[in-house]
Amino acid sequence: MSYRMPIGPIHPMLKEPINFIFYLDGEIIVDAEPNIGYAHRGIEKLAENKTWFQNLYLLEKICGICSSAHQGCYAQGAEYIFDVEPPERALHIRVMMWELERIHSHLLWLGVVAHLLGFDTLFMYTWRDRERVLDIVEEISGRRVGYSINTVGGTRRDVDDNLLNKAKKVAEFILEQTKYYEKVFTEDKSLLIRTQNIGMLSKTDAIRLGTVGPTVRASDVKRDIRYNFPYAIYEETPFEVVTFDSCDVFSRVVVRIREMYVSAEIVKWIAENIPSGKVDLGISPFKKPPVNEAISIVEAPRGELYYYLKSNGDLKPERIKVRTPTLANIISVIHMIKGHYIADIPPIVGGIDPCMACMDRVLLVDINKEKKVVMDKEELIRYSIKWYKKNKDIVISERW
Amino acid sequence: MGALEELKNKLSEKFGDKIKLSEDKRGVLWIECDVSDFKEILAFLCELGYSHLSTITALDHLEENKFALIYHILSFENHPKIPICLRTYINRDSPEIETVLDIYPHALVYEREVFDLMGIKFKGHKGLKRLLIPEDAPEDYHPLRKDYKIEVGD
Amino acid sequence: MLEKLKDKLKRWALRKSIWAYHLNTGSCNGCDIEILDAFTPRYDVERFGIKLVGSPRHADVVVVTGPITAKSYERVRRVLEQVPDPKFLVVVGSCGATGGLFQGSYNIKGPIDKYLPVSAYVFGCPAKPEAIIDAIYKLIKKLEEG
Amino acid sequence: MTWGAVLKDAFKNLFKKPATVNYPVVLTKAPEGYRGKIDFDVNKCLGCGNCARVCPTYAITMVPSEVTKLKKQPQIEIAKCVFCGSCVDICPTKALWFTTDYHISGFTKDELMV
Repeated sequence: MSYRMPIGPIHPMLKEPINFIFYLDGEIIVDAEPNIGYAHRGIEKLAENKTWFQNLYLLEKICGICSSAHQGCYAQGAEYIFDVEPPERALHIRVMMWELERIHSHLLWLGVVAHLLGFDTLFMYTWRDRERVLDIVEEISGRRVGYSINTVGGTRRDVDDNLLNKAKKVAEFILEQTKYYEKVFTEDKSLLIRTQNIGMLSKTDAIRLGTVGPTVRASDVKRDIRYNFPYAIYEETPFEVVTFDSCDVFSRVVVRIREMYVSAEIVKWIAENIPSGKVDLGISPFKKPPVNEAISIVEAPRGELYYYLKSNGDLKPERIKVRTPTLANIISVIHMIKGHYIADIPPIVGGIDPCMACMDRVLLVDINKEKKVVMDKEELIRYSIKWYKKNKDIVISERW
Repeated sequence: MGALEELKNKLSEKFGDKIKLSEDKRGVLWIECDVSDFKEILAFLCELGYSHLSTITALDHLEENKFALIYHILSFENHPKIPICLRTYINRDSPEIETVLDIYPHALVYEREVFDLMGIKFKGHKGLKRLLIPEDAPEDYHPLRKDYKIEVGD
Repeated sequence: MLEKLKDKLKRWALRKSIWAYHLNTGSCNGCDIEILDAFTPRYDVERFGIKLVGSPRHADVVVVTGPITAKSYERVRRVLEQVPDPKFLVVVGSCGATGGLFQGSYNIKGPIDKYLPVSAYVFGCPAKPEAIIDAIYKLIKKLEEG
Repeated sequence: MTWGAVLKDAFKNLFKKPATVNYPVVLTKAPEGYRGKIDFDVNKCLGCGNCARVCPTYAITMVPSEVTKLKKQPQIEIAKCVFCGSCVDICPTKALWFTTDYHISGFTKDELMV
C-alpha cells in the first residue's frame, strides 16, 4: 500500500517555497518528485530589459544568502564582455566579500540543520555568532545582506585600514568558534544519530548525478571551482580543497565546518597583504559593450554557479543564463532520499543546503482510513523525534 | 597553452571538418557543429573526461529563424582549466532535438527548464513537463522567446 | 458599555502577545533571514511577546515577503484564508510593497495589497531587523489607540 | 558531549554579557557608511535626469520644478527603491546622499520623498 505525500510550499522549513511529492510504502520513501518554480521571478527575461549596470543589482537579488556570489560572478562575466581588467585591489576586496559571505552562509546553514534536528539552542548559538560577521560586512559595504559592492570593472567602495583590522579580528573569532562547533557537531550524540549514514550519496553517484559544491565534496570528490578553474586571485590565496569521505549528511556538516577554516584563513591573508591602488575603473553606466559572449564560473557557498552572458553591442544584454547550484543538487536529493523514513526528510533535504527547498506543510493522506493529517514544520520535527523514540528507542531530547 | 592545443588537435583529427573550433581570451573552447553529430561529439568528450554537464543554454535567433543550443561541459579530473561550450543550431519552426540523458543523466532538470521557458522538445526525455511555470499555463506560453514581449518601466 | 469593555479587553490581550507567521511568496530570502534574525538572541523580539508560529491558524500578524509569483499565488490565497480574523499584514521589503526590482516580470502576480489591505510596510531591500521590530512596535501602539 | 563540558560551558555563559541589544530603548546606531534613507538637496540639483535613467527599479521620476536649472528635479518613491546607491554614484553634483536612518517603515505606501 503506497501513499502519495505532497509536502506543500508555503511556510517552508527553510523559509522558501518548494514542493516535494513523496511516494511512500508505509514509512519508507520509495520515490520523490521535486516541483520547483515557486520562487521563479523571471529574472532572465527581466535581465534582457535592463542595462548592463542595472543588472548588477537585479542579479544580486536572485538569492539573499549568496547575493555577493551572484553579483561577483555577473560582474566578472561583464568584465569579460567589456574586455577590461579590474585593478588588483578590487579583486582582493571582491574575494574577501565572497569568503565572508561563505562563512555567514555556512553558519546560517549549521543553525538551520540544528533546528531541523530539534536542537534549537544550537540554532541560536550559530546565529548569534553570525551577527559578528554581518557587522563587519555592514561596515564594509553598507548593508547586512545584499552588499552590492561589485561593479563592472572593480568594486564601488574602498577598504581602509581599521576595516581590515576588524575583518582580521572577525576571522580570528570565527577560527576559534568553528573549533567549538566542530567539537559540538562531531561529538554530540543526538546530532550524530540523526546525521550519520543518512542520505548516502556514493562517489560514482555524485559524479553521475552532477552534484556540485560541498555536497559533492562530502562524497570524497575533489571538485572545487576555486581549485579546478581558479578565478580572481584564488591562485595566490592559501587554499586547499576540503573533502570528507563518509558520504552522508554528517560528512556534509564536516565539509562545511572545515570550509569555514579555509575561508577565515583567506580573509586573514587578504587583510594582511592587500595591494594599494585604484579600486574602480570608472566605466560609465551608459557605455555600450562590444558584440561578445562569455561564461563565468564562481564557487558560491552552495556550489558551482554558472553564468552565460551574450551581448549584441546594445546597452541591454541579449541573453543572460544563470544556473544556480541548488538546481544541480535537486536531482541528487531524489536519489539520496530513497529508502529512508519520513523522519529523515528534514535532515536530508536540509543537507544539501537548498537555497529553494521546503518541507513545512506535510499532508499525510491515509488512503484506506481516509484520514487526513496536516502537519507543519514544528509538528514534523516533533513527530520525527517521537518516532525515533518509539521505534528505535533513541532519546533525542527529553521534551517528550 | 599545452593542454588546449593538445585537446584541439585530438578533436580536429577525430572529427575533422564537422566541427569549427574557436577559443576566447579566457581559455574557453567553443565548438560549433551540426545537429546530426552533436551527440557523437558529446559522447566522445564525455569519455575524454568531461563528465560534468553544467547547463544547457537556449538562444532565440528570431531573425535567422533558428534556436541555438549551447551545452556547457566541464572536466575536473584530467583536462583542468578548459571549459567547453558546444553549440548547435535547430530550426525554429520545429524545435526538436535529441535528449542527452543517456550521456549525462543529470541533464533531466536542465532539459525540462529549456522546454519550459523556450519550448524546445527533447526527443526521448520521458518526464518532459513544465519546471518553473505553473502547469495550467497555456501550451504555447514560452516566455523566454524573443517574440514574447514584457514592458518594464523605463 | 459591555461592548466597549469586551473590545478593550480583546485589544489588551492581543497587544500583549502578538503571534507572527512568516509567509514567503517567492522572495529572494534576503528579508526572510532578516526576519529570522529578529528572533535570534541579538534582537530577540520575544521580549514583546512576539513569537514565530508554525501554522497560519494561530497567527495574528502575517509577515509577508516577496512579490507573489504565479505558482505560489494559489497557495498564498489558501494560507491567508486560514488566518483567523483580527489579522494584520506586515509587508517586509520593497518587492513585497510594489514588486521592487521584479516589476513587469511575466511571472509576478503583483504586490499583495492588490488582494488584501496591508496594515504596515517595511521598506528596504532587505529591511534591517530593527526596522521590522520598529514596524511591529508601531503596529502595537496603533492597536492600543484602536 | 560529556556531561562536564555542558556544565563548564553553561557556567561560563553566566558571566558573559547578554547578547541581546534591547532595541527600542537603546537605539542602535548604524555604521556611518550605511545605505539608509536617501536625502536630496534641491538647490544642488541640475535636473539632468541621470539618476532617473540609471535607477534599476525606475523609482526616480523627473518632476517639473522651478528651482533647478533645467526645470526638472527627481522624485524618489521609497516603496520602489532598493537602496543600491547607483543614483548617488552617478549624480554629477552630489545632490543625493545616504543617511544612516534605517527606520524606513510606515503605514501607507505613498510616503514619496522628493
